[in-house]
Amino acid sequence: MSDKKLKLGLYWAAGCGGCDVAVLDIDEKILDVAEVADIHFWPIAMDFKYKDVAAMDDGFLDVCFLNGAIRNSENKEVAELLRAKSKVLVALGTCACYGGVIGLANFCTREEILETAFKKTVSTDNPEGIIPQPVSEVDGCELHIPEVYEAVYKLDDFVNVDYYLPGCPPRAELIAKAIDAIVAGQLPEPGSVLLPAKTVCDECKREKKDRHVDEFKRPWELIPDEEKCLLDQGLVCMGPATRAGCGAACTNVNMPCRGCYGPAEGVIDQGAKAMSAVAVTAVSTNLAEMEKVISQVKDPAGTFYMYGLPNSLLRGRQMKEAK
Amino acid sequence: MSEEIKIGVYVCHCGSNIADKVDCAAVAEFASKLPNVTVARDFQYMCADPGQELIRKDIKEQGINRVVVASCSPRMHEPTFRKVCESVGLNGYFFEMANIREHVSWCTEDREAATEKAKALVAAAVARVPLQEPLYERYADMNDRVLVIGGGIAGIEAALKVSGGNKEVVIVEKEPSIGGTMAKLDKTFPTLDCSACILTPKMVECAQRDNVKLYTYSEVEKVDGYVGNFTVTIRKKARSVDLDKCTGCGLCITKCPTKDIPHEWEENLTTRTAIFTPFPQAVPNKPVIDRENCRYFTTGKCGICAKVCPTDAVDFEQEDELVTEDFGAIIVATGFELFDPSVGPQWGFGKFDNVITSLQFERMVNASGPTKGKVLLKNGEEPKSIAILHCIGSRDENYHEYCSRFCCTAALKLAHLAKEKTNGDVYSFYIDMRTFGKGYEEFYNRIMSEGIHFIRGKGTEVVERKGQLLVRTEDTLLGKYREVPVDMVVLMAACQPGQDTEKLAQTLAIQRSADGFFLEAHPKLEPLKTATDGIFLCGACQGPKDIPDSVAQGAGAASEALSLISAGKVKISPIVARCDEDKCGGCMICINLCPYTAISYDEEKKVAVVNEAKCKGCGTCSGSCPTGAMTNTNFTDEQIMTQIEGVLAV
Amino acid sequence: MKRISIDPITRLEGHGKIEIFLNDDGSVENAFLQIPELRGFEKFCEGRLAEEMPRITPSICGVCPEAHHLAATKALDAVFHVDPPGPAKKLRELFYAAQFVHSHIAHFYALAAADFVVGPDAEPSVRNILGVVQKVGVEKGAEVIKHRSYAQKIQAMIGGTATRPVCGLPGGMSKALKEEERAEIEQMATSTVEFAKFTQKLFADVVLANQEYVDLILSDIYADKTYYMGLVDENNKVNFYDGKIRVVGPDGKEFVKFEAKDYLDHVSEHVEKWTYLKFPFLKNVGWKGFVDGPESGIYRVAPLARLNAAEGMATPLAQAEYEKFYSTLGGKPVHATLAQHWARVIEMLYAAELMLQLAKDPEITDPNVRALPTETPTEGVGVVEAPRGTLYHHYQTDEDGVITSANLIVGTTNNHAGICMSVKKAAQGLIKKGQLNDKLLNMVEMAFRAYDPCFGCATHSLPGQMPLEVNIYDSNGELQACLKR
Amino acid sequence: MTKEFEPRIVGILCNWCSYAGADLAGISRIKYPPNVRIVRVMCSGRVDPSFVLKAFAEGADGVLVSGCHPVDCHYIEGNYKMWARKVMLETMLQQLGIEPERFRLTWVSANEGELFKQYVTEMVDAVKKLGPFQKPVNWMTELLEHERSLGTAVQEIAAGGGVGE
Repeated sequence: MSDKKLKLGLYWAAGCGGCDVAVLDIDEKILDVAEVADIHFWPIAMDFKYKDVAAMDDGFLDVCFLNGAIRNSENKEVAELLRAKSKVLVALGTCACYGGVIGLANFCTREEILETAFKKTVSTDNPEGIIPQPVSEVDGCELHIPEVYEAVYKLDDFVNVDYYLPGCPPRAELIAKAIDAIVAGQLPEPGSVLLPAKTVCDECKREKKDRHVDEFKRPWELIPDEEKCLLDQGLVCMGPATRAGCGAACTNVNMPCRGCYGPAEGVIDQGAKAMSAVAVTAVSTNLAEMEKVISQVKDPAGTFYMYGLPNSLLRGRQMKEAK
Repeated sequence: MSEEIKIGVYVCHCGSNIADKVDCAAVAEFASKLPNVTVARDFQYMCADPGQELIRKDIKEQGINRVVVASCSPRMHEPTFRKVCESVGLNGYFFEMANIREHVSWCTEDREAATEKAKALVAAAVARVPLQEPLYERYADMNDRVLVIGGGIAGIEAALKVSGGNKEVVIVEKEPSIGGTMAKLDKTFPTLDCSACILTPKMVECAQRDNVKLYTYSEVEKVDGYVGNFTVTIRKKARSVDLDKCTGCGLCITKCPTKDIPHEWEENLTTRTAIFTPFPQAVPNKPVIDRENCRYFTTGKCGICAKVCPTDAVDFEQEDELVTEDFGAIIVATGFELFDPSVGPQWGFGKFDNVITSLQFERMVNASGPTKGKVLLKNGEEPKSIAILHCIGSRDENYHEYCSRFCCTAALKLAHLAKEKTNGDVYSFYIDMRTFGKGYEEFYNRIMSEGIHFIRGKGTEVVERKGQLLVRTEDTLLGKYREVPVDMVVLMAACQPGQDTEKLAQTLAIQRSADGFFLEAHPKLEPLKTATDGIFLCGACQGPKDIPDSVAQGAGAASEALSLISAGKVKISPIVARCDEDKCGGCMICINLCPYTAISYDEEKKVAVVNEAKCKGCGTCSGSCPTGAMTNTNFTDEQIMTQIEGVLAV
Repeated sequence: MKRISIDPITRLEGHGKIEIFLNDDGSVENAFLQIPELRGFEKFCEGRLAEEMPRITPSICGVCPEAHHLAATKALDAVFHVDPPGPAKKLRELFYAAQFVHSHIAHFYALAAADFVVGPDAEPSVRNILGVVQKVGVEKGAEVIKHRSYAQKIQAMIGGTATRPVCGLPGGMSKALKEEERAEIEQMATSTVEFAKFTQKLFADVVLANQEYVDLILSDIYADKTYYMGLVDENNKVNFYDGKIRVVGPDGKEFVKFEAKDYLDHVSEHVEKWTYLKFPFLKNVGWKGFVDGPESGIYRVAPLARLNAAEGMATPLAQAEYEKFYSTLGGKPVHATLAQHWARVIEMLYAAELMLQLAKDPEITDPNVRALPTETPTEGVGVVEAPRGTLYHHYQTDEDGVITSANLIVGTTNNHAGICMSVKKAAQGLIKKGQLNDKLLNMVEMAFRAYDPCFGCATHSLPGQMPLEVNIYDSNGELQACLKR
Repeated sequence: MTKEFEPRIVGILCNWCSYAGADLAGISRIKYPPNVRIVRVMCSGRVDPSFVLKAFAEGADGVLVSGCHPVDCHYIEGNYKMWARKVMLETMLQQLGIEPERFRLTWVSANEGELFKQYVTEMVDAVKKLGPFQKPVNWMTELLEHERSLGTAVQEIAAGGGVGE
């Protein structure tokens, strides 16, 4: 490490802000960070401006953490700008890495979303059927709002990402660890996920045993045994197919995993893998019975792709009108 | 791998078989432009010597390190070309085949379309082959001892045959004596020779041969390992009699004060003492103490048997003992049990004194049985009329759908014996008369001439009216409902899987079919094998069988086992599942998926571990591994996905 | 008025923007708050399993995820027709009080305090949290970090994680609180009450003791006479988690009090083509444009509105502050937008007291935290007070409990019209003859900062404390000034 | 020159029954449409649902998975495991806007060459009626614009099929 302090940048694109809150959650450690690094850009906390970023030389920032998915042209442009200004770009959080929950929007078209938000929702009073427009004029004032993209994309659809730190949000300890690794210059090979290669099952203390499900249950349908694996109890759990890192936060409070830390190392389609693992727990030699049991899983695509639809092989619903 | 990939592609004309429909030269030309392809040729017959030589030459001279042959089905010539590669030092799994004969030229009308399809398949093979890894066949050592579970006629036959091949064999029998169900029979159909006369010598031989070891009153507790290397834990139940010291004099039995215990071996038609041998010809012919009923064990007082024993063989302190033995193969011959007709109250079994099972009747007519061979009603009188009801629990949706096979002929035998012993009226109520074996139909004809009344109709109900049993049936020949008054009813109870079948299936990790019997690997071609290598089946544990079939299977299973262990080594296919411990999250999804119990869970490392000797390479674990840790060699996710890309590239 | 060009940087910054247009005199002709994005939760929640809503909707906002989590959970109670056991409700409330502590500390110290503690006309470079820390001392800075962290920890203990809670289920909570957890929470809550008391004192010392600030707060340019909405308990005290929705008029008198399930009888949303954010208004008054007064259906929510809509606080220390609040600011209702900050710190105190009270409640560790639903799911509305205002979740499902339609009205959306008015009014009051300086611009910005606007929630699209810019155009459409945050 | 749409269907077949069944069709000189390109696996139990999605993502117009009849699996019950996945996959595909006719799981034994032909023919006819599998046109356009703006070559991802339909 050179004597010079590291230059850091943080930014979010289309996200919820939870990743920034997670950065704040490193608590007093943020003061340690301040000692070894200068934050040159962090809109949530600092008053640096975009034009300051634009004025930076390419590669000025040593590391930039970018969270949030790409939802419109602005997200994309900021991502491209920061990519150019950063030596190392880290996709922080599941939205940036895999699309995140808002990636569920890829089950719908942009038109469907606008129609629902501005016309169909029950409290909307919109007799003229107005849909917000990119350019409009009000009392002689011309106003602009950006057009949203047709779909939600993950960050590496548009820019080269050096490291991935998924999680919704990534645990503060993981962020702190990543910062430590950066400061110490001990980053792994570019393209790596900055998490252990294991899965949530590895971190979950529940006893796995039966691996056979007679009936799939919904979380509200039973009070699960606190010691036993939730999947064994018939709850669809993504733990087997989800990268470790969260410390099994959800199963610790009796709720099944929904896959927010993304796929296991090297897995191309987390949802398909999870689905395959969950489906076979219902195997029997009675096809009709099996069909009945498996059909109890009502929204497989929404469940298995809850955090990663834009990262799946098909990226979302095909654009043909739903029949 | 840093080595540069050099692919040789060989498009076979197969004479005109392929060339008629596929423009082989065009396919080769197409292939030559694909990434990593160094040479691409088309040739008359790739599988013939000159074709093979072409490949060898390119490997040697051009440094080809991946080979793609586009010709017939890999099910045909994959081994041929693997050998070609190996003959010049290239691993056989650096080879991939594109099936452009069976899947293209022979099934496609249009030449242009066929050529396009052939290109797609070649493109897929070319895309895939760089990802293939070298794989090696391996061998594991083979233990040449054989375990036979069950000492009935099938197990005895199997054990004697293995022993005859000069291999050591161990029989584990849960009862105090070997012999099984056959030992209880009086006569055997269709020859009506005495069952004991043909069985006893075989039982004795088991006891006498040096390379046959008997564990009676014992059960298989645990099975570890895999083909060639099974380690079996056997529980020797406490017999309370030291077999080494006991001479079988029987003094203890005569002195035992507890004499009123229902005698299971005699189908509860009589009673026995607390220390007893099940039957006079038992092997070993040494007693066992029934601790549940023995006064010494229930009250702490008595001990008469110990006092009278001249050799001090009675040992009240004996405990269950666990012994482990190693085997190369296991033969399962656990037989069957009889359906309990009291399950269906309509037959009156357990309700009316003179409704009995076929096996009870069998004991009754046996000269050494409880009635010394006389057919007697409960009141001691001889019945004047006897009804024999077929298909009790068989061919019946409420109980067992299957046909128990031997009961028709057995019923004929019993009808004959009933007639012979009582000279009364004998009625046989049947649905269909299924006498399929050699000489059985002739036996049926013979019995028909003996004055038995055959009524074609299932005996649906047995009732009692004024002390008289009535059998109700719909006589399907007369088309009439009938009630037939009789003194005694014999129920031909179904043959069903023994109670231990499920547990043993788990212990051995073998499957059962829907009817509950053990499942064979293939009903026609592998009737004696199970899906688990090294474990074989014979006799009625696989499905209802009569004595000739059981004996034949016993010999067959012995042959399977001998054939296996004589090879000396177990070959392990290189197409197996492998678990990447770094990636495995220990979710254990795969463990239940494996039909061969080849995957276990390492508690310490918290990962799945594959026993490659048990694995058959189906890849099912891989297909549902949520982390991609479990790979199927030669069929990895990456290889298959690349192949999919390849077939769609054209 | 014509716009000449758009600076490319402006496009990059457009997460939320205020456009101010000046007329020929250089005074404010018009002002707009625009929200550029929407993520479409209402649409893509369709087809999802109802019970996933408390897990999906916290992704609307990472700053107040618990609000969405509980609104969704309460909506599910209604959808599944199940009433959670008492201990489950208390556990939810404890969890939620921690959320308020976290959110209000973050807003007051990191975002708002700078304007008062450092001063509205201070250099932008020190007008931030670091400047605040310098003023109050590093030790107190550490206290701020510590207590925010406590609040996060309590939420994680009950909810699984703080930012993505998963504990809410129709009919209760997924896990009961263990005694050792309770004891730890009690300790943290005790400390938090002290910290909240310190915050009151800080506010009194820095703001209330300075007549200039009090005058600023009460200045007419920061006042909008609107309706106010908030949840109240049976005694009309402020409640964050449950109760009835009470609306008071600009005169401070109760206008209506209704149950969550009846919200559609009282609230509608107006659509403008120049923003993706809708404008809720009181249906029975009607949409009259961006004007205040009793004739206009515009209402406001969040801390000030909650205090105005209620008749007090349910805890003693907060009640005392409440009384002081109204006596200092001239009685109910207070229309002064900048009084939001004071109201917020009073709520912080209330939340801390509530946290302690619940942590000591013997029922809080009762294992009975689940009632299993037995009825066919249908439709339900769940309402809570989010830190930034009343939050409505409304779902309809098919008989399998799959969402067929969803409607969300979130805190900041309720304030959308109010913010537009406040900004325009502040701008009109402050910008004269095209005279612009940093202090004036910051004072315009203060008008919207007071709302702690969370456009993440509002648009179901963007995060809480987002970059927001104010563009001021002259009568030719030339950009005169640009304020960015 | 309007050429008839010729769908490309990926067939994933188990080695012991269906692949052998397809072999038998060839050996018996049974002619069937050339649209199915076969990928061999040892058992239908090996078929990861990702393979099916991968085929669609690469522009396949249909995917046919075939294994042994229920009780005939060479590996005892690999085919039941595929059945389990298939049941869930069908729902997922429907949610992802893929018509049910484009994915099929069939049982074809080694002596059912005719049946293999029948299934292939049925599937080709059904997919022809549907037309090409439509890639997400608008999304791809957005990604393509991005590719162009970078001045890089248009990726195959868009050329895969159906764009512009």
